Amino acid sequence: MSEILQPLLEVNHLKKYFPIKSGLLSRTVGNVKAVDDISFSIKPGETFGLVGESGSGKSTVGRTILRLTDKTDGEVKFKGIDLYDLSPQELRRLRPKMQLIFQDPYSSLNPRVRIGDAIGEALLDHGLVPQAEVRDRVLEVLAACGLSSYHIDRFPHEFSGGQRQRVGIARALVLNPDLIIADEPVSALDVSIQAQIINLFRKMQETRGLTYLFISHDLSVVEHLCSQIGVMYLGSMMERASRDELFRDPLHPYTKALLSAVPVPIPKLKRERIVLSGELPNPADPPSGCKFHTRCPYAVARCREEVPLFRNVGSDRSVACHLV
Amino acid sequence: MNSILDIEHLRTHFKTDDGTVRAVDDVSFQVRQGEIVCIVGESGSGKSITAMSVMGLVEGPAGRVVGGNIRFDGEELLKLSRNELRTIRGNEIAMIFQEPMTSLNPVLKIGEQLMEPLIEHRKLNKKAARKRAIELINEVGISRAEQIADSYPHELSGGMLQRIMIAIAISCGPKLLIADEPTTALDVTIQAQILDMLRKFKEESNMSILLITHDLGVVAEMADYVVVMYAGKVVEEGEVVALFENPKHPYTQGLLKSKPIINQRQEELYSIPGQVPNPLELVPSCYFHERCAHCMEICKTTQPALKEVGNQQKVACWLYEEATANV
Amino acid sequence: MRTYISKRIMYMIIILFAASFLIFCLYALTPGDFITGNIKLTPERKEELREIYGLNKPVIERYVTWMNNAFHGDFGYSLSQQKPVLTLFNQYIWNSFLLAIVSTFLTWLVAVVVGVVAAYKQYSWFDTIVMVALFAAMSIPSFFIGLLLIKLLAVDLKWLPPGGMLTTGSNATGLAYVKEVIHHMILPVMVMTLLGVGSLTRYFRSNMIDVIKQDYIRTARAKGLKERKVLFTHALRNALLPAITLVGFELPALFGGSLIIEKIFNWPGIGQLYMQSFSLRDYPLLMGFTLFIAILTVVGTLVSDILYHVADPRVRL
Amino acid sequence: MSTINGEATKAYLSKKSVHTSLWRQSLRRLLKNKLAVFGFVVVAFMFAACFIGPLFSPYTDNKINMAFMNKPPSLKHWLGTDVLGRDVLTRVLQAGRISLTVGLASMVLSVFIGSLLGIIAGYYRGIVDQVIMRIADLLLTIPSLPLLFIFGALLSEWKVPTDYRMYIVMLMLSIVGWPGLARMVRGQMLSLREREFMQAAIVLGLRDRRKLFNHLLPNLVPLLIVIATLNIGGAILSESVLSYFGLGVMAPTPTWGNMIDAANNMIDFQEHPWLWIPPGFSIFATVIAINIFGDGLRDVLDPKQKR
Repeated sequence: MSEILQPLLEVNHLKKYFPIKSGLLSRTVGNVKAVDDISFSIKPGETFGLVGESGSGKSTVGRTILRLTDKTDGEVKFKGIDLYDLSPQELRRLRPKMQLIFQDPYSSLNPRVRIGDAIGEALLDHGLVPQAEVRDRVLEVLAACGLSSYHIDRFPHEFSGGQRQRVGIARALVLNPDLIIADEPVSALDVSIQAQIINLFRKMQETRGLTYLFISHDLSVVEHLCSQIGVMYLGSMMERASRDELFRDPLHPYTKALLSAVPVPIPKLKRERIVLSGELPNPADPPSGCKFHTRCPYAVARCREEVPLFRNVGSDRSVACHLV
Repeated sequence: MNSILDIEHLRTHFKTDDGTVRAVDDVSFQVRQGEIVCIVGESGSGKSITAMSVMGLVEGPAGRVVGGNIRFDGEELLKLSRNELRTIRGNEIAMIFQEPMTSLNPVLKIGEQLMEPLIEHRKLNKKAARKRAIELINEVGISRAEQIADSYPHELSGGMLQRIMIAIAISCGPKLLIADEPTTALDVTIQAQILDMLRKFKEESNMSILLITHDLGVVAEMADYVVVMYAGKVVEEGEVVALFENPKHPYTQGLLKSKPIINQRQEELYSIPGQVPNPLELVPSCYFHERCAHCMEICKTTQPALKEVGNQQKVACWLYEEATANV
Repeated sequence: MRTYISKRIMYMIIILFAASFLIFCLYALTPGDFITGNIKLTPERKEELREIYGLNKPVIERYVTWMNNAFHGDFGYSLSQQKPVLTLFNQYIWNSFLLAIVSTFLTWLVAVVVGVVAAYKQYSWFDTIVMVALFAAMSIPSFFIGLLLIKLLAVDLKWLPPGGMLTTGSNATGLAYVKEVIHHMILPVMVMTLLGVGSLTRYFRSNMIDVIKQDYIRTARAKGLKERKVLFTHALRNALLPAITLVGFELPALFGGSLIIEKIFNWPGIGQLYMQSFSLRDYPLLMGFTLFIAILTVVGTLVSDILYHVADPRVRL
Repeated sequence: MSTINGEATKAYLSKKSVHTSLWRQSLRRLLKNKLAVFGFVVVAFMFAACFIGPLFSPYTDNKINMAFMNKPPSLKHWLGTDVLGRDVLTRVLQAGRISLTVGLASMVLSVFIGSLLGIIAGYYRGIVDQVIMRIADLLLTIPSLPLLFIFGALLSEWKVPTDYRMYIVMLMLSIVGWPGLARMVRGQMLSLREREFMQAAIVLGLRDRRKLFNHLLPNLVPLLIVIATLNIGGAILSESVLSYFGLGVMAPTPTWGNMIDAANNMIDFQEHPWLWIPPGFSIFATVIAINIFGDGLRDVLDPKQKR
């Protein structure tokens, strides 16, 4: 039982700063704090949704976890192993267990590689199955992702956007990963195709017991798929809660505003709307105190001066706000 | 209410290496004064091309309006000379676009770009135009207007740029504003601001808005009247409440059901199977029939016409043809 | 911005040092020297002269001496002409410069106008003809077109002088002098323009085609602006921007090409001087010219970078 | 659900033509470009004429025939004869062999050096990249004509046999040509590395060798093909300049460039234009055809690259 409680992914105080360089010797004169002290953990079989607007740093979190960019500070533990302690070779061997699904199904597939090869090549490189069986495995996963066997020899440009996203999912799934990080996987797709892909994500989780880190700006999609949700703003986590709690009773003013801003396809539905004023501040020069205070309708003097702690409220939820 | 824009049997075709794409295929609808009409559709449905056809900005020589009528304020736009059309564009019909970041000229200052239509259509001199430009920047809710007028587009955020685009669009007091996915590239919190602003300007000046979007949430929030397009054709249209509460066309029904809604969680989303047909391979049929759960034999061979089914709602579907025939 | 420039200048100086050393060594490698070619001298006298000019010292030592002098503004002494290199440069370079400036101006003028019109009428007959003509201009060997034009226009038709800057024995002054020079300039300028115009026009055309497709051009049209305004205020400015970087590369290329043109048209410029000095192995002059072009190249690159940053409000350092 | 999906998808795709690689697609589009096809035909014709043509000429022995000195074009000698009574047409074709060979070979060599160094610099980055690119910068700073002149003078000094000069000229041209190429290839490599499918390759944990050979290089090849094609034209032009100035391939080995050298003689220049105009036009025709074809290639293979 204790093994089940052990988180699959643990992110502790993760920081990723992009330096702003200047001067003769390229001295660092400042930082864009894309990810600024983020902590969360994901249990096996869970879907963690990371929500935020553009510039919130949510995608950088995903990339830093996978070591696609280097961290600045903090730790990332996958099954208890600190990924940043691994040598490049060890990391490479571990990679099949953590896969990424990209936002843009067009640019994430090499235009000159056949679909079958794109899906099967990692199997070969990791020696996961004998060469003779690779094709069978690819066919299997294609079928599972709603593609047909004759697709195997086609090139990416012969597919529509939705189909390419299926290929991207198949490419990750064939490796039998434990964790899948999905970075805005449906936002480039048309509405009718979005639903297909969302259902596919769900089905795969049910049949394969996958764990997802689902990064998205679309709260309705996140609500549909995720059991735990973290809300980011300017590199910081503002609120983390279970889905039911977050949508029933959002605590952070930013979460409230975000929720009320999503247009709902029910005409003449009168909702209490919180329309935020102003723009997203410059991430290279974030506001003092609480980063949200410049746009917060409830801000008080304290918010301008003191950074609110990201603290526990209730059994399994945290929020960073002085007013909660 | 009298109609300000009246589109009848509009057909716009694009010639490609592999054949002709009928991007807009016999589309008719009206926009009445002071009304917000939304065209909803997925990519490739022809919704943007419809708007570009109205503006006379379909990119030639590949693309061309090949038939139909576009009457604006009683005047037939397709019969106007290029120069006559130009005097209407930006003046009586204005347009804003999806990507504010790329829609403004990167090497010209915001102020200059705002002044241009004022000088062109309102015949203001430079000084007066600048004064008006600064007023406009203030009107779209941006402070420090003088400073903004002297900055370049890259110095502003997407949300600000879209406000500037709106300022340019309303500068000559248009009767019709065409907004092509104006908030798709923006964050939700900014989207709410922009939509509010559009609504505000509409109320103040009694202009009409033709809003093109793929987001049903935006439609529900903004529209008075909705036109649903699929593969270059109008499949359904009607008053917004009627259409959302009682969608007739299987495509509209599917679209509404497949969109996840906040605080209305379902176990599995409904999804329309398959994908949009290849526009080069369309044969006379209901273009939706391959994806339709109610597909009948007639759907595969004959195109249904748009017919009124009561309560100002129109639908192009054989299911209702039969129903009315049987009654 | 300032730190960026100072960084670039430092790198530029390092590259120039390395280049000057390399060039020096290469000329040192070149067989023979000015004295070898002079058959009137006895072997003893030759050795003596080599001693005087320091030609028998090791390369490194000669380089250091040369560099040291160069720092003091002394780029050596032409052995064949018995004048300081700088004096000779001053005497010849303006003639080359004249050709370079006039042909650059013409090249840009033709390129912008033709490029814009061709782009606006993309795929039209005009565009196709222009494209083929441009390919032709890019594919002619410079010396051959020079010879062909001399043969046709100067020798056969006698419309223009076949070469030189002034008619032999002419002592025209004032306006007559200017007229004579212009008359002589026509052919070389024609060839130089022809050689440069192909790639530049194609560059403009493709830039314009790209720009015309941009969203902001659609916006400009949606505003109801006149097509002329759309093209010249909105499109051309954006199409010119990347071309500004070419300004910096233009001069070194033109001076480099002057070797051939000036030789063919017998134009008393610096390229012609180089060609004479090369057969005489007059190293100080050769070295001076080569380094001059190297400096032009490096400075040109820097200038074009800076111009780009100045002209484009988006690029900030 | 998924079965319905699969069926619909199948119905949609089965109507499409047989799946094609990007290569085949490019070829199809290239064949539609009439100008490019014309360019290719001309290039092919020039190659065929120069390499096969002389076999049909009765004058290949280059026998000196004093009876037929400097004769203008006639039915017997289509392009006339030169000062030694040799048939100019045959000479032009024989010269073409050398010029085309030099152009082709120096292209192969400089594209090989340039792309190899560019790939190494772009793939490994760091110190290797720095060293290679600084050398390239340095070479780009030195003007190429004086450099070629010095090399030419060295060749004469070392008394390189005329037969071998041709090979050395190829080498010279590639030394001058590689830095620009290396820079371009490196730039392309760097931008390819940033492409999302390369990020995907990292996440999949692919081996370096597969990343390089299966992902990066196949995407680089189109650019290389375009560069290589356009480069042949450039190399032919450079060779002709060198040979014209007597620093490249020298008589008695004929090339188009050194045949135009006849124009240096005032009498030949004015009175016997058939000696130097045909080789000049041969260069022109070949290079323009290569450029037009290369441009067509670029349109289909590398649409983003311009100039």
